[in-house]
Amino acid sequence: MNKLIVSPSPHIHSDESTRRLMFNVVLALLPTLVVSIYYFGVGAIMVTMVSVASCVLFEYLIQKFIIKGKTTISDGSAIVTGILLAFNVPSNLPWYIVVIGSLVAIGVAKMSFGGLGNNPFNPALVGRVFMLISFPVQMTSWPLPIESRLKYIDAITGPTPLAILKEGLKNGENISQLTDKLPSHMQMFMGLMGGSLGEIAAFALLIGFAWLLFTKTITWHIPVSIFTTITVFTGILWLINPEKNADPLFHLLTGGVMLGAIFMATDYVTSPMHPLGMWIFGIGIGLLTVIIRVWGAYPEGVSFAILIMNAFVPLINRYVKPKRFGEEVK
Amino acid sequence: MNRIANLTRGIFRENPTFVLVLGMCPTLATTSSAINGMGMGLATMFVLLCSNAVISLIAGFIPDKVRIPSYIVVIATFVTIVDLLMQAYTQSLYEKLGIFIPLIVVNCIVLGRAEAFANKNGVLDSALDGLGMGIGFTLALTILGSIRELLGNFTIFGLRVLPKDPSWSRAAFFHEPMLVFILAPGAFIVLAYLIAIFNKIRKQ
Amino acid sequence: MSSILLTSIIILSVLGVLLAVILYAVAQKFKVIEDPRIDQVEAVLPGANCGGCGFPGCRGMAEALVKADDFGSLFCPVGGNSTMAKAAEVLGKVAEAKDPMVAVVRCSGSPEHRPRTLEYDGATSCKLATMLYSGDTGCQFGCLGLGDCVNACQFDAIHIDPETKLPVVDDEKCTACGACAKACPKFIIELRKKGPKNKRIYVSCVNKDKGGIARKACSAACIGCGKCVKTCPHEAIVLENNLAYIDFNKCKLCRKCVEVCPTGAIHELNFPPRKKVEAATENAETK
Amino acid sequence: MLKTFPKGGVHPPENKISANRPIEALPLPSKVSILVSQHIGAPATILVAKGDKVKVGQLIAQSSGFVSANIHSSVSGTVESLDAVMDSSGYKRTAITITVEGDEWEESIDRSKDLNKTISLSAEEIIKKISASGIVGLGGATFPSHVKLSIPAGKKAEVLIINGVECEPYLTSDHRLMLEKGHELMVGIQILMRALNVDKAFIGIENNKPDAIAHLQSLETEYPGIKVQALKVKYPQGGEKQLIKSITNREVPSGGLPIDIGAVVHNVGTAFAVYEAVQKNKPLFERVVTVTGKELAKPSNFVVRIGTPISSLIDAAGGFPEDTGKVVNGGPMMGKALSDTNVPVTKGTSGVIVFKETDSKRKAEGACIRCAKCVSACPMGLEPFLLIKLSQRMMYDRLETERIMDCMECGSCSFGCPANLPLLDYIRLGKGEVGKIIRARKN
Amino acid sequence: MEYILIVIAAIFVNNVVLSKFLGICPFLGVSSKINTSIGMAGAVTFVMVIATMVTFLLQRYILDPLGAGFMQTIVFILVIASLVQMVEIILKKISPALYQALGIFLPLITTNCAVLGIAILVIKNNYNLLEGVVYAAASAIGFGFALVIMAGIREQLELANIPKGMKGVPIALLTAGILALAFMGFAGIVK
Amino acid sequence: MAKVESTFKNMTLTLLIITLIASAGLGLVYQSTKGPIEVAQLAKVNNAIKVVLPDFDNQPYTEAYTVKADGGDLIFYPATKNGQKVGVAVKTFSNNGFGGKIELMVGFLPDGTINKIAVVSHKETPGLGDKIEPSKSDFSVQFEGKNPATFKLKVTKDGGNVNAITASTISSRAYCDAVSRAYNAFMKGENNE
Ligand SMILES: Cc1cc2nc3c(=O)[nH]c(=O)nc-3n(C[C@H](O)[C@H](O)[C@H](O)COP(=O)(O)O)c2cc1C
Ligand SMILES: Cc1cc2nc3c(=O)[nH]c(=O)nc-3n(C[C@H](O)[C@H](O)[C@H](O)COP(=O)(O)O)c2cc1C
Ligand SMILES: Cc1cc2nc3c(=O)[nH]c(=O)nc-3n(C[C@H](O)[C@H](O)[C@H](O)COP(=O)(O)O)c2cc1C
Ligand SMILES: Cc1cc2nc3c(=O)[nH]c(=O)nc-3n(C[C@H](O)[C@H](O)[C@H](O)CO)c2cc1C
Ligand code: SF4
Ligand code: SF4
Ligand code: SF4
Ligand code: SF4
Ligand code: FES
Repeated sequence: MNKLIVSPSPHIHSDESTRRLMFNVVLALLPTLVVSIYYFGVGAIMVTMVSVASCVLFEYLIQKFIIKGKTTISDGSAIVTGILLAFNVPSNLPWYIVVIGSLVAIGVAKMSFGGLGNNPFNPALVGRVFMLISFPVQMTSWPLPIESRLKYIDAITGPTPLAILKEGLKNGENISQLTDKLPSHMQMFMGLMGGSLGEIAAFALLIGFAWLLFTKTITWHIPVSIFTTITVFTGILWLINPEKNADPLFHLLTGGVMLGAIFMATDYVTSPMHPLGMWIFGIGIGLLTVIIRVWGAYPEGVSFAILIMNAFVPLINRYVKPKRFGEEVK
Repeated sequence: MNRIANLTRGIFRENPTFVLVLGMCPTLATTSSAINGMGMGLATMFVLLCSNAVISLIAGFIPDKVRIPSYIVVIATFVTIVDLLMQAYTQSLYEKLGIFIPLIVVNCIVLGRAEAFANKNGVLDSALDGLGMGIGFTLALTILGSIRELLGNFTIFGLRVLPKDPSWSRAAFFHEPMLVFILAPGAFIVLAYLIAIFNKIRKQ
Repeated sequence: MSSILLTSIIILSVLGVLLAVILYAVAQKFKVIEDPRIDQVEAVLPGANCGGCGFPGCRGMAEALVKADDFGSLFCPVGGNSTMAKAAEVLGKVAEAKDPMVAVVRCSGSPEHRPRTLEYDGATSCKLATMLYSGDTGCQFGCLGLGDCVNACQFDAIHIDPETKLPVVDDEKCTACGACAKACPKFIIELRKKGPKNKRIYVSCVNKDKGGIARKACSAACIGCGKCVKTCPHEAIVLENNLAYIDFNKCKLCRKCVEVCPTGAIHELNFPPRKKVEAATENAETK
Repeated sequence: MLKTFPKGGVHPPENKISANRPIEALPLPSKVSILVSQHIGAPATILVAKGDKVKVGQLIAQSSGFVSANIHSSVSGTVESLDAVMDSSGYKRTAITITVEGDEWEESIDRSKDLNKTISLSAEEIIKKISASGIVGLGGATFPSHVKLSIPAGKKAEVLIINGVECEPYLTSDHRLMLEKGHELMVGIQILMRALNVDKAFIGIENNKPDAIAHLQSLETEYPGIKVQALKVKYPQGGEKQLIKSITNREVPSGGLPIDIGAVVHNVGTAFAVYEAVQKNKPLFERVVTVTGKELAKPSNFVVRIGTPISSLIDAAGGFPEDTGKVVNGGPMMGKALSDTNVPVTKGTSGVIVFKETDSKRKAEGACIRCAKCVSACPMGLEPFLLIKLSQRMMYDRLETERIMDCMECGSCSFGCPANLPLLDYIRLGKGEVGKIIRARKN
Repeated sequence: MEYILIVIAAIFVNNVVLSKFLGICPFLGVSSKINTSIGMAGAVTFVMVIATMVTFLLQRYILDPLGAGFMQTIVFILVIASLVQMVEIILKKISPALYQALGIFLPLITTNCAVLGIAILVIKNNYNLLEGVVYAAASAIGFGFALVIMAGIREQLELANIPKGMKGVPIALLTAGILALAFMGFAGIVK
Repeated sequence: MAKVESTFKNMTLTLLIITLIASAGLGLVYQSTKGPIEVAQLAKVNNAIKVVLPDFDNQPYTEAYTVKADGGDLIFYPATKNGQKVGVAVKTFSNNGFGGKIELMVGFLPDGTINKIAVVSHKETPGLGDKIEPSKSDFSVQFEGKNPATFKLKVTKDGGNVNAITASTISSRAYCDAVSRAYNAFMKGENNE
């Protein structure tokens, strides 16, 4: 017999692992990737590949040569960041901007804070917002789906529904005057509109959501609380003045609400740990998103909303504790 | 005491920005370009130099309890002088630096040096210390400004370092500056890494 | 004098006088409460906040020093005698000089002496391992080698030797703060007199099992045979629970015990090589 | 409807391989080592000397205080030594080693198999009897049972809960006991009810033992006041506090005892031992032990004399497999890994599990990804991810306010952590230190 | 409405710390613990509001009529410095509890350039007294808001494995940078 | 050096002396810079006027007059050469900039044609809206020589003739707003004359 192994209990472990969770997220993102390749073709493939490759490479290089610790790219978190970063940009984004975005996401937002698990802000979103502010022109020229399928850089561009809405309202037009410029709800659900790679097709994102719930990778709290808040808030505005405010479904289906709520607000590292905290987080994101969309300069606010709420997560975690067993309820 | 050390201390070993991490507001706010950073640095240097010298002169005559108010009066006087002079002779820079000129008065470096150095040392040493700190501050601000200007606008001191719009296809080469760097977040981020790098160098 | 000059002078003077009056009132009403000597003494202390003095931090020690009538048991192991002298100077008191101490690891159970019989697979912590078992060798008393002592040391003075898997103390760096001794769940580390020129003799074993059992577990164990006790001319060695212990206050560093120990459990440190032994011993004895 | 506790818990694979193996008596070993400290509390005082002859059931060490327990010989033979032997804690402890000669029982013990349903003793007599018989909790904690039955002044027991949950994977001894000794168990419960002066008792059983539930339910009518409660399969359903919560929906206050809310919990094994002690006059010197493991030739449930070396149990179950890596005393979630296979069976040994080497090693540690799986797994409502970090950084006052002392070391957090962090390892360390601080403060 | 806009602008859109760059030293210095940051936020609010009121009155009724606007800096800073001291005394007398909580922060406020900065900005923006006070209060709240968020993050970072070189000031600055990045999302809500 | 004690007299005296010296010094510097500051401020306006108008030989700022419009002031600086009207520089504003107020100096030729436009002050975002400055981009060039009677002062998105700065429609709109405000006031003045 070999030497006996002695270790503290428990002596068994579930087959859960970080890599497997990340892999589940990648799987959940696949339908969306397929849809965006269908709509955007070459550009989608190009941007996703560059983004994933550079995220993984930067993580490797930084761990190997700057931090000089063990390299952990095999846990797959950089791949998730890479895909999500790509999903947040237009498919005609020049590759060097994608590389800069990856460097910011991995280098600044993740590795500077100590790598996986330590970053207070969502890396992919930091990367995206950095690009959005640095390269406003490139980051807001959206290729048209299908027409731009075979072109990468010189794709034909058009505005996103949210931009059409914002621009129209600013020029004093009403919703009813804008309807023919806007895609129908069904088109939006199927992804037939301008936008980032991963934000357009609600149905594909919802399939991913189902998969994440089924595999227990995430819980429903954050996405549902975001959806609910946005529906209620925009619903109120819509009821007050349907001519100046879009309906809730429009808000749910456009922009990054689905992608953000399902995949980015749920990032473990940067979201609260308890259901109540998750609700506060989700409600915050919902409110901020609508505030920025309706009153802000940007037509879209999900990224900012998530980042801002990321900043609140430590406070939420500090003050919203799970109910301790045997604690007297006051 | 070593005179040279008094002068050089502020430049590297006790650099007010990178080591003491004082006076962060002007450091971040006025460095959206190299020239602004340098202007701010020079203005601060003037105040540091003068107030250090004067305070070391009068320190002996000031009762302890009114030490701080007296120093503040001295410093504020020099700040106002700089303010007026800049208004008169460097209008455009003055407008860019705006509110941060009067705010030199609360820059912790100035009062800090008065407290920590000038009130214990002679005029020459204090002036050298003020000058050194001023140079260190100016250098730091200029470096920060240059980096931000370079990344955010592709220029340094207004001179373009990269061709504006190369004739290659727009996918081929990095030719757009990164706006973030001349905005608020860029200031924080660049300074964060500069301090990290500076610490690393200093430890070696 | 122009009017603007006059106005400015008036404004500022009025303001200045007003402030002076207010500040004077402040100064009168609120006198400094804290003893300024505490700050002065704190400035003298090393500032390691290691707790080696028995107080929560250097400030605690400073307060205690200021309050104390004489320093008696108050001692900063990190700063040593020179620091205590400085503190005494500040306070106008006298500090007694104390013999410098150093941490000593009392286990010789390297893998060659003490083969491993089990494989530990828990978090790297001696304390945790002691909750699980008495050790991964036959010896119930020996070092576990998981380095709680190393983590406890603020001064980077103790390290696990990769060969012997035992901690080694760096005499130069060790300040005798005792943190490692407190951290060791096996009570292996002891603070001993540093000795002249760092010369030390000690029993490098804490095994209290009977001779046969101890020897079976580890070939370098103290088996409690008592030869050293009989050999020691200064009655510095006592045998208790099958384990010999050398009292460093009585030991005259004659090295006689080292030679007679059948298992080599008695260690000598920083002595010149054996050949000059006789002379050295003579010297020590004649002193 | 299945009851359960509301928060936390995990679902480890059950692996109840030995569930269909009837309880067999293990052949007598040639030598037993009976530890004098097999319970929580003071070690018992030895009454015998080297060379003494003893009989089965003879008192050989006496309880040395209120929280302590009598020890009886489990074999007949000669006392060989009173030296320390390695026990399952990994340390050498004093034990009475007896060489077995024949199987001669004390005459007072009723060895018949007849069921005796009439309870003739009063509450005090029962408790005295239980105390004399050396009965301790057989559910794992080995807390002397008479202490739990002696309700402190000012408190009142309202309900007795019998723990037949056996939520630990692999273990089946309680399951088999409930199936095979249903009547004896029910009588034992009635004895406990009388001792506590309560008229309600619940037997909590996890729903993965439908045969046991059905069997005991069929006996319910014969024994009034006892009700079988099926429970959802979820670890640690058998944890005392969780079980009380599941069945009565009351929470034992943090730092409190079950009796604070009127509940007393005993394991089914304990109830059976009580039956034997009170009705058959048989002290506690043997118990049911599950011997199992995926690689074992013959996983079994044995009735084992206390003091038998664990290696002989494994031999009886088919011997050590080739690549044995770890031997665990108890369940896989809370049991102790043995550092020596010859440690003796004690009153607390409910099972022995043999793991092959590849199943014994922990997986490589990663970084905490803050997935909150540990938080949702913790039945005590703690935040293990935080506790491990605070413990590693020795921030003990934070640990105390984060209620580390509430942790019952169930291991649910470590079990599910995708980063394989040794959460419970560091929580134990932190608990140790915080406990020290709290004790120091009290003094 | 006017006032609400001033408040929103000062707290979110043009946050003193994150977009105006005022009060960075205490923002970096006093943000490592949530509790102390709350104390500091309280103290700053208190002083900022009073200082703005006093300096506003001084400017409008003494300096401006006398044509001595150029003495703004020196007069303001003197007033603020002595005000801080006065607050300290009065607090000590009236509410020792509050003094306990805020006391240690008061001296830090003198060199907090947000206080002087806001006082000057109120004059620059041509606010009336009420607007000025609301603006000062909102700015102070904005300062406290940023401070508390930052403290929350830094308390969490204390438990993280920050690479050696980034520990301390760099990581705090980087966090502030990303926070500023996030806050740019509020751009345009109020001019 | 023996420290001066903190007695009431000493404290008051010290502060008094220091403030006296400081204020005297300040007053002096103020007096001596007062002139240069005014000159510098005037020079700024003058330069702007010079930039936006063709050659002139009068002192437009001495003849400046104010016209109220949309709750703000438009300042007119008529310029003449040899007594001949060569144009008017109008300091105009818009409150719709991204960062708030934008102030421009628009030079009109007597027929209303825009000669040149200079930026007096703005708070637009560096790198985006600040491209309205002639030194930062050619945005303002497109106005030169255009007569708003035919050149529609609106960005193309709103159906006008002005090519907006990319990603800075707001600033561009505000710019147009300010220019048309100046133009309207200018035309009103011309028509009244
Ligand atoms: C120190 C200590 C004191 C206890 N005191 C009592 C008691 O007074 N009354 C009681 O009914 N149970 C008492 N218990 C028993 C516990 O309630 C519990 O049943 C026992 O620890 C076994 O539970 P476990 O296996 O879940 O750990 C005590 C336990 C411990 C550890
Ligand atoms: C996490 C955990 C799980 C437990 N699981 C069981 C179990 O499945 N069955 C059981 O009888 N006792 C279990 N126990 C022990 C019980 O808490 C309790 O000590 C026991 O039921 C009391 O009965 P006893 O004194 O008769 O042993 C468990 C304890 C803990 C802490
Ligand atoms: C921080 C920030 C600063 C901005 N600065 C300006 C600006 O100075 N001028 C401007 O017109 N737009 C600015 N914008 C962009 C507007 O919000 C808006 O997106 C744009 O004017 C309308 O888009 P378009 O010009 O591409 O149609 C800024 C946006 C942000 C987030
Ligand atoms: C459910 C889930 C969502 C994730 N979302 C993101 C994300 O939005 N952005 C990102 O950079 N990484 C995401 N990751 C990957 C990983 O958690 C992230 O890189 C960490 O923040 C790095 O510390 C996600 C991972 C999981 C399991
Ligand atoms: S080795 Fe031990 S006694 Fe010596 S300094 Fe380190 S912790 Fe202190
Ligand atoms: S000496 Fe003690 S603390 Fe150090 S490694 Fe050995 S057992 Fe652990
Ligand atoms: S389960 Fe593990 S990885 Fe997840 S939060 Fe807890 S400790 Fe972190
Ligand atoms: S071991 Fe402790 S912390 Fe972990 S789940 Fe169980 S009770 Fe909670
Ligand atoms: S410079 Fe602004 S607070 Fe220090």
